[in-house]
Formats: sequence, structure tokens, C-alpha cells
Amino acid sequence: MEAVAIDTVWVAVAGCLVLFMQAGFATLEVGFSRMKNAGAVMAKVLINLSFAFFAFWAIGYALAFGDGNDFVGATGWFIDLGNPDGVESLSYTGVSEEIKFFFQATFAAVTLAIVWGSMLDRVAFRAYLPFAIAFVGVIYPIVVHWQWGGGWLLKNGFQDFAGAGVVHVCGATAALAGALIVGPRIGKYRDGRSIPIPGHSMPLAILGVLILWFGWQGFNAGSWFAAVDQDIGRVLVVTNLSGAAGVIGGLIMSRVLLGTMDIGMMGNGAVAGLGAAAGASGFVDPWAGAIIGLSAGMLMVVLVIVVDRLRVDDPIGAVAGHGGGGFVGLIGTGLFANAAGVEALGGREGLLVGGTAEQLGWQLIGFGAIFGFTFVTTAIVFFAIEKTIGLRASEDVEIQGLDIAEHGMFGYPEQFIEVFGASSDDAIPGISSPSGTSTNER
Amino acid sequence: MEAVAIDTVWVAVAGCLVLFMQAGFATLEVGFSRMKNAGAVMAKVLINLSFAFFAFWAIGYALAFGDGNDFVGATGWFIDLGNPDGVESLSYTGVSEEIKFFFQATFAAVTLAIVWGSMLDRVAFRAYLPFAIAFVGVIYPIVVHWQWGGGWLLKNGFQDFAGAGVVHVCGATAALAGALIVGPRIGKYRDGRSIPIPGHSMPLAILGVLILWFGWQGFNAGSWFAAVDQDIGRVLVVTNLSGAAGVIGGLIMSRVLLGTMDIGMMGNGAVAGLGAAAGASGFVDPWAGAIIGLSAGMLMVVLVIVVDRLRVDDPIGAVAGHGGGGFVGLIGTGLFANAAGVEALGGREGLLVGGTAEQLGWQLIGFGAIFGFTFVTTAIVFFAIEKTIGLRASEDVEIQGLDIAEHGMFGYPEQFIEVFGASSDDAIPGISSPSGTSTNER
Amino acid sequence: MEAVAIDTVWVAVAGCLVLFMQAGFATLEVGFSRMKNAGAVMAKVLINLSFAFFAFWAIGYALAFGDGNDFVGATGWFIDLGNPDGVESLSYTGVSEEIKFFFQATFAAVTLAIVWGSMLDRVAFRAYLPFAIAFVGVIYPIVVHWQWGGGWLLKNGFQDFAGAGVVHVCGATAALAGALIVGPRIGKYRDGRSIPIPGHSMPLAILGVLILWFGWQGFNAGSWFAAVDQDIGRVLVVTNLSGAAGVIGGLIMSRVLLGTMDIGMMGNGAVAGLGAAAGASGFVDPWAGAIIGLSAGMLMVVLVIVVDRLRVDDPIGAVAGHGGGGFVGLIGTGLFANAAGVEALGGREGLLVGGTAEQLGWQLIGFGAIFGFTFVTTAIVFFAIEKTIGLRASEDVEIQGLDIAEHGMFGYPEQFIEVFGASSDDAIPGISSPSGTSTNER
Amino acid sequence: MKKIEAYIRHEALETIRERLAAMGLPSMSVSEVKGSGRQKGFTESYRGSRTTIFLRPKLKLEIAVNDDDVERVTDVILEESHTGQPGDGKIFVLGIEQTVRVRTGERGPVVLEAHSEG
Amino acid sequence: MKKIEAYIRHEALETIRERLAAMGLPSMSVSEVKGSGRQKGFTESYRGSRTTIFLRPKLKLEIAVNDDDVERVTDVILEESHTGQPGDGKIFVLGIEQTVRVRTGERGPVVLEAHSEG
Amino acid sequence: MKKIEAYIRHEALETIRERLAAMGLPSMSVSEVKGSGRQKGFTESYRGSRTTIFLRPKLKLEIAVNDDDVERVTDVILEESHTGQPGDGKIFVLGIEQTVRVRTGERGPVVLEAHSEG
Ligand SMILES: Nc1ncnc2c1ncn2[C@@H]1O[C@H](COP(=O)(O)OP(=O)(O)O)[C@@H](O)[C@H]1O
Ligand SMILES: Nc1ncnc2c1ncn2[C@@H]1O[C@H](COP(=O)(O)OP(=O)(O)O)[C@@H](O)[C@H]1O
Ligand SMILES: Nc1ncnc2c1ncn2[C@@H]1O[C@H](COP(=O)(O)OP(=O)(O)O)[C@@H](O)[C@H]1O
Repeated sequence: MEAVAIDTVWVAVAGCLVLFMQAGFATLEVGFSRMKNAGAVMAKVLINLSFAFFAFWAIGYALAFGDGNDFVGATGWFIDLGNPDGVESLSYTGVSEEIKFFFQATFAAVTLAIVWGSMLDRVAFRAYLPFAIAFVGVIYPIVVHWQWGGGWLLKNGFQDFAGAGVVHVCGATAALAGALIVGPRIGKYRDGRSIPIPGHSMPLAILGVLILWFGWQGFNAGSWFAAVDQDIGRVLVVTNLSGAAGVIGGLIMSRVLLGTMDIGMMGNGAVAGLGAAAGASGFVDPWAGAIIGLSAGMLMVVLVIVVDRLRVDDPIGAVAGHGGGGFVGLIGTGLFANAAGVEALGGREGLLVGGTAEQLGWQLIGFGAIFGFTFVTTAIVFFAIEKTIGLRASEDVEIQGLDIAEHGMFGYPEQFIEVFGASSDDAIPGISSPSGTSTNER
Repeated sequence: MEAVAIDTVWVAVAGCLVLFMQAGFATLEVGFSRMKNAGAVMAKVLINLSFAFFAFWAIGYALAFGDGNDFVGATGWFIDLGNPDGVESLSYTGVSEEIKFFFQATFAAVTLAIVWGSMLDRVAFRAYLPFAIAFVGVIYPIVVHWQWGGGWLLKNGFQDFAGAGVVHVCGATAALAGALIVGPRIGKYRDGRSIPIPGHSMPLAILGVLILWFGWQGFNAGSWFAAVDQDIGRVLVVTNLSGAAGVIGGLIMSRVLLGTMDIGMMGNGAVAGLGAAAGASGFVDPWAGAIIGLSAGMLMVVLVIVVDRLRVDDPIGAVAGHGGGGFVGLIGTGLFANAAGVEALGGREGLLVGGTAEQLGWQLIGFGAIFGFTFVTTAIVFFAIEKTIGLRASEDVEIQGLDIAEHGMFGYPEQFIEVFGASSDDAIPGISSPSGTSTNER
Repeated sequence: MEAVAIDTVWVAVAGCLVLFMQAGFATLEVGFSRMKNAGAVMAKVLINLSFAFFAFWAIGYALAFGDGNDFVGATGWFIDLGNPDGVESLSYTGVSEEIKFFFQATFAAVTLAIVWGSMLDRVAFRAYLPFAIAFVGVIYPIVVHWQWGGGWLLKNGFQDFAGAGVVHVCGATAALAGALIVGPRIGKYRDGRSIPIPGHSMPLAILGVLILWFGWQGFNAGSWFAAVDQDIGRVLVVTNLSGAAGVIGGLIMSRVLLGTMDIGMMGNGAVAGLGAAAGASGFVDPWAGAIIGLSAGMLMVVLVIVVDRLRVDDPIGAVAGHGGGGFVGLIGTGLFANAAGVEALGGREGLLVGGTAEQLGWQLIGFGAIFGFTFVTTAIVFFAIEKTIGLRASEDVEIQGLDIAEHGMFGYPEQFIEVFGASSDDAIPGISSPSGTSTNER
Repeated sequence: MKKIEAYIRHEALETIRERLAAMGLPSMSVSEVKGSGRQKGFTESYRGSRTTIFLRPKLKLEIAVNDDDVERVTDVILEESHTGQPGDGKIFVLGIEQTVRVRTGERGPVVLEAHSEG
Repeated sequence: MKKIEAYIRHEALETIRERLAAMGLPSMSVSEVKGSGRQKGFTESYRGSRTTIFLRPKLKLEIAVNDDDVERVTDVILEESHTGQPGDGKIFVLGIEQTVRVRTGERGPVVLEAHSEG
Repeated sequence: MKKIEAYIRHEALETIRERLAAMGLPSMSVSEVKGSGRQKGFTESYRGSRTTIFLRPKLKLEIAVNDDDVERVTDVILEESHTGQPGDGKIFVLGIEQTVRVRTGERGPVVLEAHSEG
């Protein structure tokens, strides 16, 4: 009884920390956005968090954790409090069904937030609802089911402690598909060159990274779903060494490859290192965490460059940060997973600590499966949205800025000298004007 | 012993989260303030937090929770650590008197913060001390005593789990009285029209909402004052579904009634939904939480319009958000309270889940009593302050901005091209000038 | 077993809160920085946090807590998970070695962050690595060892619950040495006068204070290293009353001595009060906490003026806030420590609550020892850095701003009208320019 | 063709623009400047150091008009900006030698003719 | 010597600067103004109150040139700023009586002569 | 009456204002512009993409004076802004046809007469 209460407190606190990561995504993204889209970014984060809770509650949780087959679950719709046993896949922890849902719903919201990060400054607001339903309701839950829902990946010993693959690779893959389909911002690639379109506030961006870092403690260390008899200290140490090493890795590669000490790259390095730790922190020793984080931060910089060379416009580095970090976390687990971790969590020891290559192989298969499935399904969804209601804001809206064009207001109203006129209640804000049309004008 | 330690940890953490809501109020309010008042808003939040701790410690806690009559308590001044039993009204929980005080003091600070939200951009700094003493020291504690202190509302079965009425309606009512007495900002209502005076930063405003959302987890789920044997998971799920539904409700009504997807309305929707959950989250099922939150978000938009039509200038929507949300939380509890909640917390089941109308009636009576008592008493206090030391900043100060006029400095100093002159130590900053007067000038 | 789990959860949560203080330092410092250095501040916080984790992991933790002599420890390098007993000095708590390290590493990072606060706007990025190694790796751990590592201060009954001396005085002393050696910002002192060089954002600065306030709950109340049988409620109450009193003390003295209600002074008052509580909160009653906080807030203002008169340019008041606060916390403990605190934590009762002057004497000796040792050692390190790789950014870099000059980018890119030209991949960002030199130009 | 440059208080802009628009002259450019003049500076204080700021924010209006309109535009600005306090501002009239409308390439006085708004 | 003042759309600046630099005239000063003219305002809405903003952000170019260069500079601005939509902006040419280069103290037309960039 | 427009480095403003005020000419308007000229641009880099910024921040002073004061005001600006490095800026003098003080309605040279500060 008391043990359950301890676990409950820990998982509840951890879930709150993961929930707070939304504030981190919001500030990180708004910092990397243009000023004219600053309000729209915040609105996006709020509404997607809201949609995520509902989509995961109604169907996502059941597909992810419900009793079903190796591919998908099918019990626990709307949590199903009528069933005293709850979903079987999470029965290893004594906390209540609601706590399980709460913690997992915050993960679903994180995954969804990752997706939209790559598509800043140009997505139409109307696209959020259908995508949230498809992604948080169906696609992400299926990926979850394969592993944490007791599906085929888990059965084959694929290891992913807190979601390097399930959350970060999955989110980053969807971010890649989305950025490909939505296309680059106007003016990003010209005459074969990549033009910097810097965000408007590094302070907000890095505040976002620090909020994420804070929230990530709950993300990783909460993933035991327990505090009694589980080594949350190990997870915390690995997480922070990996995150710290990610910053250093990002800095080194930025200096070496780009010739600058890019501030955003240091922030992204933290994201990559912490994302890598999501996979490895339950399995590896602190020193391995440091190596994993360093590799993640370094790979991330390379990936940013590669993504840019491929003319995929990802203003925030979501693909490189979460995707690169998640990938390294999966591989690192396959290389460094130790006996204690494997005993507690399953799978096999890593190649470099006395294991066989089999685990590494399954890590690669898991990565490939998550990447492939997510890429294809989200590409279809994005494509369908684009062809029906439209995924991308019109050129006019993009040039004017999403704030005034979509929300009828400015994110930083006092950046404008205001001369007020008669309020005209028949006008549609930001789109038509009191007399005449104001399309595509500044 | 260990059970108490678990409860202590949970309540301590929850109290920290509620304390952190101050950062949420600060960023939310500063975002909705004019740039020239940005520093003053931050100073306000800091000083009111400080006053709240002292006023609640010295007298508020005793009046609220002390042993007394149905109307007010009278033991526990300065916490009274000499009394090993502590106050009777909170004896149901085993945590220490200090933990009880800490958790409740953070609530008092939240309630005070709500009040001043409606009066941005025009209150004189000197008004904060007397109001804090009157409100956190006396008025709010009396309201608390009626319910959580074992007073007449509790005895009649009025239900208010975490303070939809006690905190949010009470704070919003005082905010309404204050905004009425202090009057609208210069230029807000002209020629019978309401002129938008937008705040200066939507990113800060919505960051504030996200911080509040985070803190609200502790606000609601901590209100069990325990973690052992209490269903904190249920509270968390209801809270988040209600908050998420509030965002959606705010968006829908903003689109329908105003023709825009107002960013502030989405943020306020979250506040309304989370505030409603403060009342209902201990009593209702998740689905009911969703309905309550949606209603709260929708009602909030209507109230914003009504308040504005009444020429009450509430730049942040405190009255509509907290008041509307709190109201819906109380009514929603009267409609949807289920057997489990009632068993744990008292009162009767809600009308729509098999209860009688009696509970709904008491919910309305409780709302009316809190509203009426708070409105009359705070109106008297605001009026007395206005007639003595002055509640409202002078017109000159308001036009110059509170930052330079009251604090002698700018909130965003680099918005100004500085040409430094001789420092003149005899000058009073921002008010008189080195030679001559600078009243009412820009 | 369960008791350990409870303690683990509490200390883990507290450590997360302390970790989050980095976001507080970042926003506080960036708010008090010039706009042209805003990005560099954020980069600084990220990289120092990263270096701190590594330096403390590799050697700091062993020197601080390892088994050794009265002066320094020598076991537990890289945490040393092979040793099942862990370091002896922390064996009083049952939590795992990793949790101990995690919690203490966040303290080390806080101390390092304090140091650099006094040197905003003019430090070269390259100086961070060597200083972090010397300070977090060696200097700070030695100070820690004297007290928490079981060294000579502890043995003589010096009392310092959560680090008023070990963290705040130590950090502030290094900040003083650094500010002295690096010298004032260009233009700060002219014609014998001190010219205000205000930061660029009070909203960010005070948001930082509120984040710190939140994190400080974990800093102080987590320092029991336990939740079972320890009075974390007392610590929370003392901490918050002291912080609140600090704000009020800062406000009063600002009004009296400076004639203004300085916003930064109110924020610094909170820092001073909370820092004082770090020393006293385990030992004193709430009323004593209030006195201590008030004194700390008041002394801080005096120290800000004194430091400025000494022509030491500390843009953020780190020396006055953390140093003054820490000092008052140590003295206050010597005056007000009560029997319960002494029984739980050691030392002797305070002078004013029936103790002898001996404790007060040891508090002064402890303060002097920490101040002297830290000042001399960090001065040597800063001096060595200045003479070798250089501590201070060049005049050109300082005038241009660290952001563009050191990081090749702007912290607020859209403050500039951008006219893009051909990207020239051979240019070194921000330093040389495509054709010709851009030294010392705007 | 003349260019009227007026340095005024922020408060005056709205009615000036309304009245000019009603006269068929809605065209102008507005920017923020910091001005010093007879109006005094004000004192700023941070952490005890104190300084006097001699520049106060003003709006600068730039309005190109045909010669015939100079007087009535100047009068509108004068009337709406006047408070009688130091800091009311100044108006300068400069000569314009050539004017071009970018949209049409038209040149000369025709570009500055009064027109109905919209 | 003439001063060309042009109020244009932001989008046009980059190519204008490139073409003028290629002509040996990279010198100019740019600022943000808010302009009203034939182009319509737009509606802003906060919490249900609504207002029309009549001023739209424009860039103001100030380019001092010698008399011979006025036409070709004007032409470049015209060509690059022209979209045919209201809001394209206007160009004004004013006379300059004296010009000084601060770096050298030189005065007169020599200061404004075309030169190679850098 | 002349209008002096000077594009200078930020650092020079303080002493210029002090010296002019001492001469009884504290009146001026100041704004931020971005300028390009002989001074080189600088390179900005974000996440590996790189660009050259050709516009550097400068201050623009606008000072209306009577004809007699043009030389001495120009000299003050020249002396205080001069560093000898590219980017020192330029000074232009334009004619003013009419001047009005809004506070009093006064017109002509009297408006620009030197006066003691305050
Ligand atoms: N000679 C001038 N040159 C340029 N701008 C001026 C001049 N005189 C006044 N201004 C502008 O007008 C504003 C108001 O001037 P001020 O001298 O305070 O008004 P007045 O003397 O008419 O009472 C100043 O802040 C400045 O922007
Ligand atoms: N008479 C004028 N005086 C000053 N600025 C003007 C004037 N006319 C136009 N402008 C500037 O030019 C911009 C574009 O003018 P607008 O009238 O919309 O273009 P057009 O009439 O050529 O289509 C305006 O926003 C304003 O900044
Ligand atoms: N012809 C011009 N027209 C408008 N502004 C100019 C002109 N020439 C220079 N400027 C302004 O002066 C600033 C400094 O000019 P720059 O050419 O670098 O100085 P110099 O050639 O005297 O060394 C520029 O940034 C610009 O703001």
C-alpha cells in the first residue's frame, strides 16, 4: 500500500515534469521563430497539448497499451475505469490506471510537439486538429504498442527505456516527413544557397532548452513507473551526463565544421544528449552515458547540415536533435547495456560490455521499423491534409505572418506604432480590411 | 510514520508547484501589460508574494483554519508551533503544521495574485501593502474558514475540492470590485467603443499559462493533503482534460463570437478549465471533467465580452477566467459529483449522476455567499484605499508608464536610445527632473 | 526499504528543482545583460552547467565527500559505483550514491553559476572551461569537504545547513575576485562617477528570480537528504518567510538609501533572503527566519552600494545578493539556532536563544575561512587565465557585443534590419568580414 | 511640392491622421525619434547609479504635399499637437524637387493630389 | 547634390542595394517607418475589441547622390520596388546644399562620388 | 534656416549633445538607422548557413538651425564623430523653407534661436 503510494508520488511528479516540457517546447520554438509568427507558435503549443490529451484519452491509450496483438492494443478506451485490472502491459507497476494514463499522455504530447517543431513559420492552424487525431490517436500509439505495449519489438528484446525510439525517433521522423511535404519557408533556399532565417530570440530559445532539461528528469527517471526498488539515481546521473556531453559535442562540432560557437547548436546538443539518454539511461553506466551523449551532440550537428543540404527546412533542428539523439540512444544501448539494466528491464547486454551483436541488430531493426512505419504513415497523413484542407499557410499569410493573418493580432503588438481608427465590426480581422483588400501587403 | 512522510513529500512538492504559479502569473500579466509597465508588473508580483506570506502567517492562517465558530477561526496565530495538535480543521491529515501552512500560504498568494490581474497598468505601488493585509490577512481567510476551516458551508455540504470557489471565485470577485473602483485605463473606452490596448508579448503571456498549467497539477492534486490512499491520479486526469477542454472551448467561442482565433482566449480557456477543475477534480469522472472544462472555456469568452460591455477594463481576463472557471467548477460538481468523491470528501452526489438538486442548490448558495461577501468587503477596502492613500496612479504616471514614474527605471531599458548626462544625486528619479518639471510629458 | 524510497523520491525531486535554478540564473542574468550579449549569456549557462557535471563527477565529488582528512577527500572518483558503501561523509542517509551525487552536482552547478554572474558582458568564452575545472573540480569541493565532507569546520561545530557559506559565500567570493580581476565594463566608471548600464529586460530578470525562488525550495528542504523523520516543513516555512522578508528589506533600503523602489533590488532581496535561509532554515524558528531574511535584504542593498563605490562592476549584484545573504545566514544561525535544529544537525544553540557566543564565533571563523580560501585561490586562477589564454574579451568584442563577435550571431536577430548578401563560406563569422576588416565598428 | 516634417507628441497622431484623411490626404510616413529641446530630461536610476536621459520619445511625421496644401496641413498639425507645454514639438517645411509614385511611375504634383481614402 | 528619399516595401531592399553597389553607389541609410497612403489598413482584434491599423511597416531609404546619379538611382528603386499593387511607395528628391565626409572632412560632390565597394 | 542631417557612430552622440547644449542649441532629434557605405558588412551565421549583413547600426541626427549656426554645429559633429576609420559617417545640409514651433505657433528663424537649456 505504502509502496504503491511512493511509486504514485514519483510517477505523478515525473508526469508533471514531462507536462512542463510543453513550456520548454513553446519557448524553444518561439525563440527560433520569426517575430511575426511568435503568437501563433504559442497558440499552436496550447492547442496541440489539448488535442493530445483528448486523442490519447479516447483512443491512443487503448491502442498503445491495451490488450491486443503484437501490433496494436484494443482495450482501455477512455481509460476504462470500469475495468479494475487495467491494461495488462502496464500491470507490472502498482500505480493506478489514471496515473499510468497521465504519465503516458504527457509523453504523447511531447511526441506531438516534436513533430511540429520542424515546420515553424508556415503551417496553417487548421491542420493541427486532423494531424493530432491521426498521430496521437493512432500512429504513435501503434509504435508504443510494439514496445511498451508488449508488442513484437519488446518480445524480440528491443530495448528502449524511456523512448529514444518510441518518442524521439518517432517524433523526429514525422517532423522530417512533415517538413518535406510542407516545403521550405519562402526565401530559405535561393540560387542554390541556404539563407539563414534566424529566429527572433536566443534567450527564449535557450530558456526552452533549460526547461526541457528540467522536464527530461521526469521523462527518463519517471519511466521506471516506480521508485521503490528501482534505480532512479542511476537514470538521473546518466541523463545529466549525457545531456551535458551533448552540449559539449554540439559545441565541438559547431566549431570544427561550421567555424562558430553556434548557440543554437549547443542547445540542440543538450536535446540530442537528453534524447539519447531516454533510450540508454535505464541500461548503462554513467561513463557510457557520457560517451552516448557526446556522440549524440556531435552527430546532431552533422545531421543539421545534412538535412539542410537536402533542402529540408527545419528551423529548430527537430529532426537532427530528436532523431539523431534518439538514434544514438538506441545504438548506445545496444553497445553499452549492462547486466543490471538488462536484468531489470529485459533485452540482452550490449556488444561492448560482453554481449553479442544480436542486441545491436535488434536495436537497428527497431530503429528501422519505427522510422519506416512513422515516415510512411505520417507522410500519408500530411499529404492527405495538404490535398484537402491544406497543410501550408498561403503565401500571403506566410509573408504577413501567421499572427496577424491567422489570429488577427500581433505576438508583439508594441513593435508597431498604432494609429487606431474606427472599429469596424464587420471586418474579418487580419484578412480583409475595412475598405478594400490587403492581400500580400506589408 | 512512513505514510506521513509520503504525504509530506507529496504536499511539499505540490506546494512548490503552487508557489511556482507566481512565475506564471508574472509572465502572463507582463505579457498582457504595456511595455512601459513591464517592470512594475514584476515588482508587483514579487512584493505581493512577500506580503502574502507574512499576512497569512501572522493572522490569515489562524482566521482560516483555526478553531473558532462557523464563520471564522481564532487559533494558530503565527502557526503556533507551541500547540502540538495544530489546528483542528486540518487534523485529518498527518503532515506537520508547517507543511499545512506552507501549502495553504501558496494558495493565499495565488488568490492575491488573481485579484491584481484585472487592474494592470494603472495601480499605484503604495496600494499593495494595505490591500494585502486586508485581503490575505482577513477577507480570504474568512472565506476559507467557511469551507476548509470547517465553517457553515462545509457543514451544509457545499463542495469545493481545491478552491474553485474559495480561491478562484473569491480572487476573481475581488478583481471585479477592484477593476470597477480603479476604473478603466486611459483611452480604453472612447466614443462608446472599446479600444483594444493589447499587451506587449504573447510569448510571455502564454508561457505564463503553461507555467500555471504546470503549477495547477500541485494546486489540484495536492489538495488531498495526502498521497496514501487518495486518488491523486483521478485528480490529475480530470485537471488536464478540463484544462485541455478549456482551451478548445475558448477557441471555439472566440471563432464563433469574435470571428478570430484569439490567442489570449485560448490561454484564458486553459485558466478557466483548470480553475473549474479546482472545484470538480476530486469529485467527478474524467468525462465529466471534459464537459466541465469545455463549458468553462466557452463561458469565459462570453464573460470577457460581458465584462467589457459593462466597461470594466480587465486587461488579462482575470474576472472571466478565474470567475467563470470557478463558477463552472462549482456548478459542475453539483451536477456530476460521483459516489466515490462524495464518500471521500463529503457533500452529496451531483444532480446528473443520480443525486438530488439539493447539492446544486448549495453550490449556488456557496457561490453566492463567496461572491457577495468578497465583493462587498473588497469593494470597501479598495474604496478606503482610494480615498486615503490612493489606489490609482496619477494620470501623469499612467501615461509615462509605471516603470519610469514609480520605479525610476525602464522595464526594457534598451528600447530607449540613451544619452547620458551628469548624474544628479538630488533628483528624484522619474518624477522631478534635474532642472524643471517633467510632468505628463513624453 | 520503503523509507529509503521515500527519501530517494524527495531528494531526487529536490535535485531536479536545484537543477532548474539554472534556468533562473540564465533568465536573471540575461535580463541584466545588454541586448548585444543576450545570446552569449545563455550559451554560458548551458556550457557551464555541462562542465560542472563533468568536473564534479570526475574529481569534485571525491574531493568534497570522499574519505580523506579534515581538509580534503580522496575516494569516490567518478562516483565509484564499485564501492558498495559509498563515501562515508554522506552515509547518514540511505539514498543511493548516484542520488547523492546528482543532488550535490546540482549544487556545484549553482555555485559555479553564481561566480560568473558578476562578470556579465565582458568575459571571453574560452575562459569558461579552465575555470570550471579548477573551481568545480577542486576549489569548491575543498570548501565543501571542510563542512559537509566531515572536515575541520564540521568538527568544530560550524553550522551551515544547505550552504549559505559553502555555496553562496563561496560563489560570491569567487564572483568578487573575478569582477576585480576582469575589471569593469567599458564606460561603467567615468569622471569618478558610476554610470548605470542597465540590463535589457526586467521581465526576464524577475522571472529568473521567481524560478530561483522555486528551485530554492529544493535547495534548502532537500538538504536533509531525507524526508522521513526530518522536518522539511520547517525548512520550507523558514525559507519562504526569509525570502519574502528579503524582498521587503531590499525595497525598504532601496527607498531609504537610493530614493527609488528599484525593481532589481527587490529581486536581489529575494536572492539574499533565500540565500540566508540556506544557512539557517534547518536550525531556526519561522520568526527568526523572518528577521534573518529582512536583515539579508537590507544588508544586500548596502553591499551593492559598497561594491559599486569600490569600483567593482557587478551588473547583477551577485556579490551583494549571495555574499550578503550567505553571511547573514551564517550569523543568523549563530544567533538563533534552536535546540531542535542543533539536536538534528549538530553545532550549538545560537547566542540569542540561550546559547553561548562560541557558536557565533565559529560562524565567523567559518565565514572567514571560506571567504579567504576562496578569494585567494580563485584570484590565482582568474589571474592565471587572464595571463595565459585571456579572461576578458577584447575591447572590440565587448563593444560589438559578445553575440556577434564570439558566436557570429545575434541574440535578438530581428532587432536588425537584415540585408542579405552573398554567403561567403570562407569568412570567419563576426570577426573578419567578407572584404576588409570590421574591428571595433558599429 | 513640399515635405512637411513634424516632431510631435504620440498622443496627437490619431486625430491628425483622421483629419488629414478627411481632407483627402491620408498619405504620410511616421517614425519614432528621440528628441531633445526645451523640454527637460528625466532621471533614471539603476541599483543606485543615476543618470539623466535627455532624449524623450517623439513621433516624426513626414508628409509630402503640393504647395497649395502646405498651410492647411501645417494648421492641422499645429492644432492637434498643441498643448502649450514644452515638448509640443516643431514643424519644418522643405522643398521637394521631384516626386515619383512607384506603383505607376507617375511623376510630379499629380502624385501628391488629394484623393478619397481607399 | 540631391537626397533621394524612398518609401518602399521591405522585399525590395536587397536587390536595390545589390544593384546600386554594382554601380559603385553602396552608400545609403535605411530605417523602418510606418506609412499610410492608398494602401488600406488592416484590422487587429484583441479579446473582442477590434481596431483598424492604418499604418503599415515600410522601409525608408535615404540616398545622397550627385546630380548626375539621380535618374539612374531613381530608376533602380522604381524597377525593383514596383509590383503594381497599392503600397508600392513613393520617391522624393530633395536638394542638398552641403555634404561632409566625417572621416576625412572632405566637402562637396567628391564625397558622393561612385566608388568600388570595399 | 537649414536642416543638418548627420549619420554618425553611437559613441559620438553624448559629447555632441553636451557641446551643442553648452552653445545654447540643445534641440535635435535622434533616430536609429542602418547604414551602408564604405564600411564593410559583417558575417552572421546560424546553424551553418551564413550571410553577410551589409547594414550597420548608425545614429541619425536631425538638427534644424539658423543659417549662422550651420558651420559651428557641423564642426562640433565633425570633431566628435571623427575617428578616421571607415564608418565615421556623413553630414548633409538641406534648406528649410518654413519653421513652426507648435507650443507657441511662432514661425521663422526665431524658433531656432539659441537659448539656455531649461
Ligand atoms: N532644432 C530642432 N531640430 C530638430 N528637432 C527639433 C528641434 N527642435 C525641436 N525638435 C524636436 O521637437 C521636439 C520637441 O521640442 P521642444 O524643444 O521640447 O519643444 P518646444 O521648444 O517647442 O517647447 C524635440 O524633442 C525634438 O524631437
Ligand atoms: N505624401 C506622402 N508623404 C510621405 N510618405 C508617403 C506619402 N505618400 C506615400 N508615402 C509613403 O509611401 C508608402 C506607400 O504609399 P501608398 O500610398 O500606399 O502607395 P501608392 O499610393 O503609391 O500605391 C506609404 O505607406 C508611406 O510610407
Ligand atoms: N550617400 C549616402 N546617403 C545616405 N547615407 C549615407 C551615405 N553615405 C554614408 N551614409 C551613412 O553614413 C554611414 C557611414 O558611411 P561610410 O561610407 O561607412 O563612411 P565613410 O565613407 O565616410 O568612411 C553609413 O552607414 C550611412 O548610414
